[in-house]
Amino acid sequence: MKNSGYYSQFGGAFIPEILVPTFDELESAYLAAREDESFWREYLDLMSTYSCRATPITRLDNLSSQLGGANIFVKREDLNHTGAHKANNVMGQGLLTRRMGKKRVIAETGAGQHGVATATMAAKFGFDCTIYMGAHDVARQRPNVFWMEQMGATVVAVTEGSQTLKDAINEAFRDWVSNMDDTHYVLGTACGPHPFPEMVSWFQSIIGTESRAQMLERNDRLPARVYACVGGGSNAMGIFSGFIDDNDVELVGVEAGGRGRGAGQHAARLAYDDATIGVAQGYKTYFLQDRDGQMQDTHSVSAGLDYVGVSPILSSMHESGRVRFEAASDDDVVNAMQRTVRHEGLIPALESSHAFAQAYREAPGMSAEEDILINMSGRADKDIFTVADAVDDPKWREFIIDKADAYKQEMGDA
Amino acid sequence: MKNSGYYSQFGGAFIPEILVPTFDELESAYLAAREDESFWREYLDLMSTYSCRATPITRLDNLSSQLGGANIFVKREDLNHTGAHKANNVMGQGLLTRRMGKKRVIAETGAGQHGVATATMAAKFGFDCTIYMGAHDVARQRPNVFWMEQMGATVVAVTEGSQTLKDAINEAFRDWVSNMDDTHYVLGTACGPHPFPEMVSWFQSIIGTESRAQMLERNDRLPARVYACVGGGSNAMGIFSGFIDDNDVELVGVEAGGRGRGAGQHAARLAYDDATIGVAQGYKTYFLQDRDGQMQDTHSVSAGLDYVGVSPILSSMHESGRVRFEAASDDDVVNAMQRTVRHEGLIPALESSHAFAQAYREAPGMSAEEDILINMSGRADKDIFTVADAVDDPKWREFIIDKADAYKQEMGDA
Amino acid sequence: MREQTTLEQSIRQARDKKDILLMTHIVLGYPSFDDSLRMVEDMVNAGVDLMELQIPFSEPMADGPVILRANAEALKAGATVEQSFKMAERMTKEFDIPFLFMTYYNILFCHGVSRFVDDCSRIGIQGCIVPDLPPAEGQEYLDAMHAAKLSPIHIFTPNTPADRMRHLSDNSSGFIYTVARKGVTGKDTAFSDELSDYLALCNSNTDLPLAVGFGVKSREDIDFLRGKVDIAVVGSESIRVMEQDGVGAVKGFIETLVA
Amino acid sequence: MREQTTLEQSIRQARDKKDILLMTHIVLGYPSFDDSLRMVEDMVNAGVDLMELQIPFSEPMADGPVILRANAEALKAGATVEQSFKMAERMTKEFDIPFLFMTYYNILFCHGVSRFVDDCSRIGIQGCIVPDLPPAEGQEYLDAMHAAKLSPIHIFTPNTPADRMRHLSDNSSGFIYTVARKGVTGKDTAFSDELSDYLALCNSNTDLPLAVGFGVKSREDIDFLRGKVDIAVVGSESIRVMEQDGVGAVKGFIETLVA
Ligand SMILES: Cc1ncc(COP(=O)(O)O)c(C=O)c1O
Ligand SMILES: Cc1ncc(COP(=O)(O)O)c(C=O)c1O
Repeated sequence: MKNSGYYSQFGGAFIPEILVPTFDELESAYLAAREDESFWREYLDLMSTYSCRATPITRLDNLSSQLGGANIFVKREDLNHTGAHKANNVMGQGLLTRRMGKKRVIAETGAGQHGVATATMAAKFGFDCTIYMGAHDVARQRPNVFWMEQMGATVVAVTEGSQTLKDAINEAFRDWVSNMDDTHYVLGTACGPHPFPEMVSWFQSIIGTESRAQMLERNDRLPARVYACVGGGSNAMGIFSGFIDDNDVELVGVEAGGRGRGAGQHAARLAYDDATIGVAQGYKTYFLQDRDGQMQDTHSVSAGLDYVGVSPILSSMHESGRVRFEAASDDDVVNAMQRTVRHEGLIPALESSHAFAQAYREAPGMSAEEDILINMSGRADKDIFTVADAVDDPKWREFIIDKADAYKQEMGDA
Repeated sequence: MKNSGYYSQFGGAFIPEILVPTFDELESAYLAAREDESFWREYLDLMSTYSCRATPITRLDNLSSQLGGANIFVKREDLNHTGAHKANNVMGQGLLTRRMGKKRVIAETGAGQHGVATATMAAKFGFDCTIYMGAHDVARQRPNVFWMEQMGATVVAVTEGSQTLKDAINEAFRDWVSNMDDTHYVLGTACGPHPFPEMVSWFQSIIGTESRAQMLERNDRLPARVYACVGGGSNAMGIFSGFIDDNDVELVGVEAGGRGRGAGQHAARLAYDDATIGVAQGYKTYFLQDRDGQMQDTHSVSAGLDYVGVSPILSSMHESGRVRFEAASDDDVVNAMQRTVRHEGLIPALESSHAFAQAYREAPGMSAEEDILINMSGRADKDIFTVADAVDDPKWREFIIDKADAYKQEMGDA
Repeated sequence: MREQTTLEQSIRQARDKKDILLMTHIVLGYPSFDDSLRMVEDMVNAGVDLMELQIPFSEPMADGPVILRANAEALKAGATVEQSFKMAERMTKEFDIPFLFMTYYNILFCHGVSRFVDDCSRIGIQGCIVPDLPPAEGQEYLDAMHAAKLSPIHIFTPNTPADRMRHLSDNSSGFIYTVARKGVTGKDTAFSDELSDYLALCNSNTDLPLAVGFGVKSREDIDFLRGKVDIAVVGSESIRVMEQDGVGAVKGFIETLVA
Repeated sequence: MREQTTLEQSIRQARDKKDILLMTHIVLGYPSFDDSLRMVEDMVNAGVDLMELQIPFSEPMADGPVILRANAEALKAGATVEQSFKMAERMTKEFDIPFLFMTYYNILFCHGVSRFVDDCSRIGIQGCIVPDLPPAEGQEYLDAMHAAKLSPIHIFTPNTPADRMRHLSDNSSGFIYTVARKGVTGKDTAFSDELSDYLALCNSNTDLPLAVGFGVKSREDIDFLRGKVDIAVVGSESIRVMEQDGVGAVKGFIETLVA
């Protein structure tokens, strides 16, 4: 256990003693994989045959002209197998798990997206799989649970704490401290103890590498700004990493503004100043916590951004000013989603719609000679329950009520 | 109006007089587009930037070794934008609609997949859009209806006839005979009056062209057999077209065997001998009809294959023996789907799962030196209501009942 | 010059006595075959000049909601092609006006096209309207109809160019059926100057008598058409009257048209 | 040689009189601060030798379900760090055994590490267990603890290699806490030969007294440990007894252990 994995003052590995050798092993395996060129080649091959990398870049023709200003381009991570950028990370960690000779994976999941991705990877690699998910989220995201179970994963509903993402992470660690010998914990975002933030960012860097080349090829210039939503920070780290050395490219991270400023109303750790530096879930970063250091409730229309912490690498980029952080409110996000669906036929996940909302706000003030790039981290069609509620569709309610009546009748008849 | 569009004795254009000029116009536009190389270039460009073509080919590592015999490969049409091969057809017809200067599109839909694809295309191209859908299907496929409406499409529930796909087609024609001047009817499969079977097959041929090149590059040989499910026949025509001149490649079309032989139990027009030649919905082919020529009810676990007719081009290939037709039963199909999910992490649509079921039946009898290719025409994650019912998941029912109770309570409180 | 069929001759003779003829339409077997018979009897007694008998089909693509539902209900009640022929045979025997079949091509195709035409001939049906069978697809049918001296009737529409009108006319006998507007059966039509121009165009492109249908439903509509066409066709409207006020009401409705 | 802290001295003195010491654990503020006080009083009266006071934290990653829930309930009831300090101060004043704090690093970090250590010192806390703070991350904490002559206590686990045991021992004072198995607090441990071997290994890699925890819950467990370690730690089990039979039952439970 080395004192490594710091990004200015953020990061580290604040882990129970029993996991120290496991983290040492993971870090070695990760570093060895980075050294070994064949590993990345195998990763690229997997991603281009099992998922559809390189994912394309789509120009928003209608909205670019409706909004005026910058030309809007979208990196289509929604087209990945399982519908989000999460696939990039889990497939990479799957290869690493096999390299370490482990036979079982565990993961936390909030929205369910990372759980589905991990269960998919486990089915593909033949690993046993247990997914921890807050009981609240299990109730909200049954479709994802259904698919995880179909994939053969065991989904454990976590009834502790706020019954959401952070509690699922705690539970996953509790499993790991008992089963580290045969089990790898597939953390879903660029958070947690070292080497997770760096490793997850590495796997997600495939987004940025592709994007930079694609934008150059298409427009003969780099985008003026790149937008990504920020939950834990993995899709943002992924796309930003392609442009980090291009100082003219402004990087914009968009957090969950929820219902606005104030404790419990949002999940904006860096854009607002409700968060303070702390240490939890194994790493040091900005957390939404009270003065004692107890984590606070957060709120967002999108489960995937509804998290108390944020990637330590992004905290350091916030500090250095390399990345600008903004927050988009629930209402703006639902509007941006509907607008994108209506005028471009794309269905961005509510998470991704945060990036769209901010881009739509800024594009009109920019010049037609400038391009902007939005990372569409995922698609929303699987989150129909959430989206239908967010747009408050009465026909959907009716459908569910009728469906329930039909089930009750069948069960009565049986 | 020329007497064209026949494939041996099948095909033709049996259309109301009022549509004759419209079909003449469509045929000319289609033929001109085929002549014009820039059209196909534009099409390829659209499909590679708006969807993720070329879609990859995935090897089923686990099932190939579990089953023994042939190496199983899958063409991943599920990774298309909107989740199925339907995108290929609608985007092509979208370009054609723009070329003809029309401003409105209409379409029929059964499962909802083609409706979502068309609504998406309309949003992207800025067309008005009306989707006809049997009232039964509207009730069963609310998620798809929800997305069509979000895209700005008007969804009309057709309450005539059996309230399913064929009735939606009739209704779409009824709309068209009133609004042909500004409206294009985006037919969803390789059926209907000439030039639809040929035109839809042309757009779908992108699947076969890619597949042949990909299989050769990957394995240095062609697959021994190619499997596709057959509803109207568009995904089958798409993939088969790449191998039609390769006489050593056996082409296998898999129809909906439903609950087995006998009227009303299935939708197998060519694999069983319950169908006879007839003329309906504007074209001549095998139909599941009674002796008078009245169309019969059909049944399939998958709405997208639940159709009385079949592509006239496939009927002629059935006659010539170029394509072998088989039927897979509902039970086999659900098993094949679950097996694919469980062991490969792929979620084939119930439609596509017909092709998987037949391939799994045949692979063990083949040699390890042979490859087979399955067309995965779409993904099932949007059809969760159907799939959850097909696998009879009690937790899903509970979830729906709880959700309905919550809605009722909210509505009571409001 | 083409040879006049019996149907054309009867129409021309009737026109010598009346300045416009009335053709009505029913769906055989809807709501029952007995009711079909009763309605035809009432219509003939009320002064109808020609009858169009629709053999129900499960996919009536060119029909609007009213006739569509009538087709579906007749089939649901068990109507078969054989019963339709039997009932038509009885009608042609009992009533001394020309009867036509209207149906979709699959009914002919499955019955066997030449057998279908022979059966029409045998039972005294004088012509057929098959809305989904353009001449290009219907050579066998046209040949059989001409051989049997029956009238294959085709349709002119507001979208049909003049040269195609002549082509359709060349392939027709008996009369030409023109639809007064785009769309399906049973919707409203505007009886306007534009319509007059269109009908003049139709007349100038055929030497056959002209019938006009789609949306004719009142005495005023018929008055408008007088002098412009030979036959006014009332289709959906009599079914609508029957559905609303019962089979017995049809007679009265027809009488208001011909009074 | 390292200087002995007060804590180590007290342990060694107590061991002169007893062949195994008993340390128990409570979560401050659970179910209430009054109950915490009552339990400590009963435990001390029943013969407990050391007390581990857990300051509740919202994310107790290394704790199992029982202590996890106790943390959550204490916070829900409004427990703050300030109240925990106040209560601990009262306890150290009233009861003449060594008291330790157990909590997670964020509590120290947000309080300010050196202020936290100063406050411990001021109120008579003799050592701290911070399970998510490995020495590599805790230099500031270690320096402050050593300066204040308080005992930073680290944990040996069945996964810890010998060289790391020595590293942990070098950074600890007071005693070494060894966990008897993998996993979180509150699950069953097998008291076996394997455990004896492991404890011998632990002893050979530190010159500090050894406490063993995770799963100790009966007189037999303690008998097994006698002669192998200096301190037996009863954690979740006393909370479990309290939850099942009430605060008053804890005293009886402890008495069965030390009898
Ligand atoms: C589609 C999508 N986007 C974004 C996120 C947020 O995660 P991250 O910030 O790690 O990209 C999630 C998390 O579930 C997600 O599902
Ligand atoms: C995924 C999928 N596959 C196949 C089909 C069947 O259509 P076709 O035979 O035209 O490919 C459908 C139709 O909805 C579909 O959605």
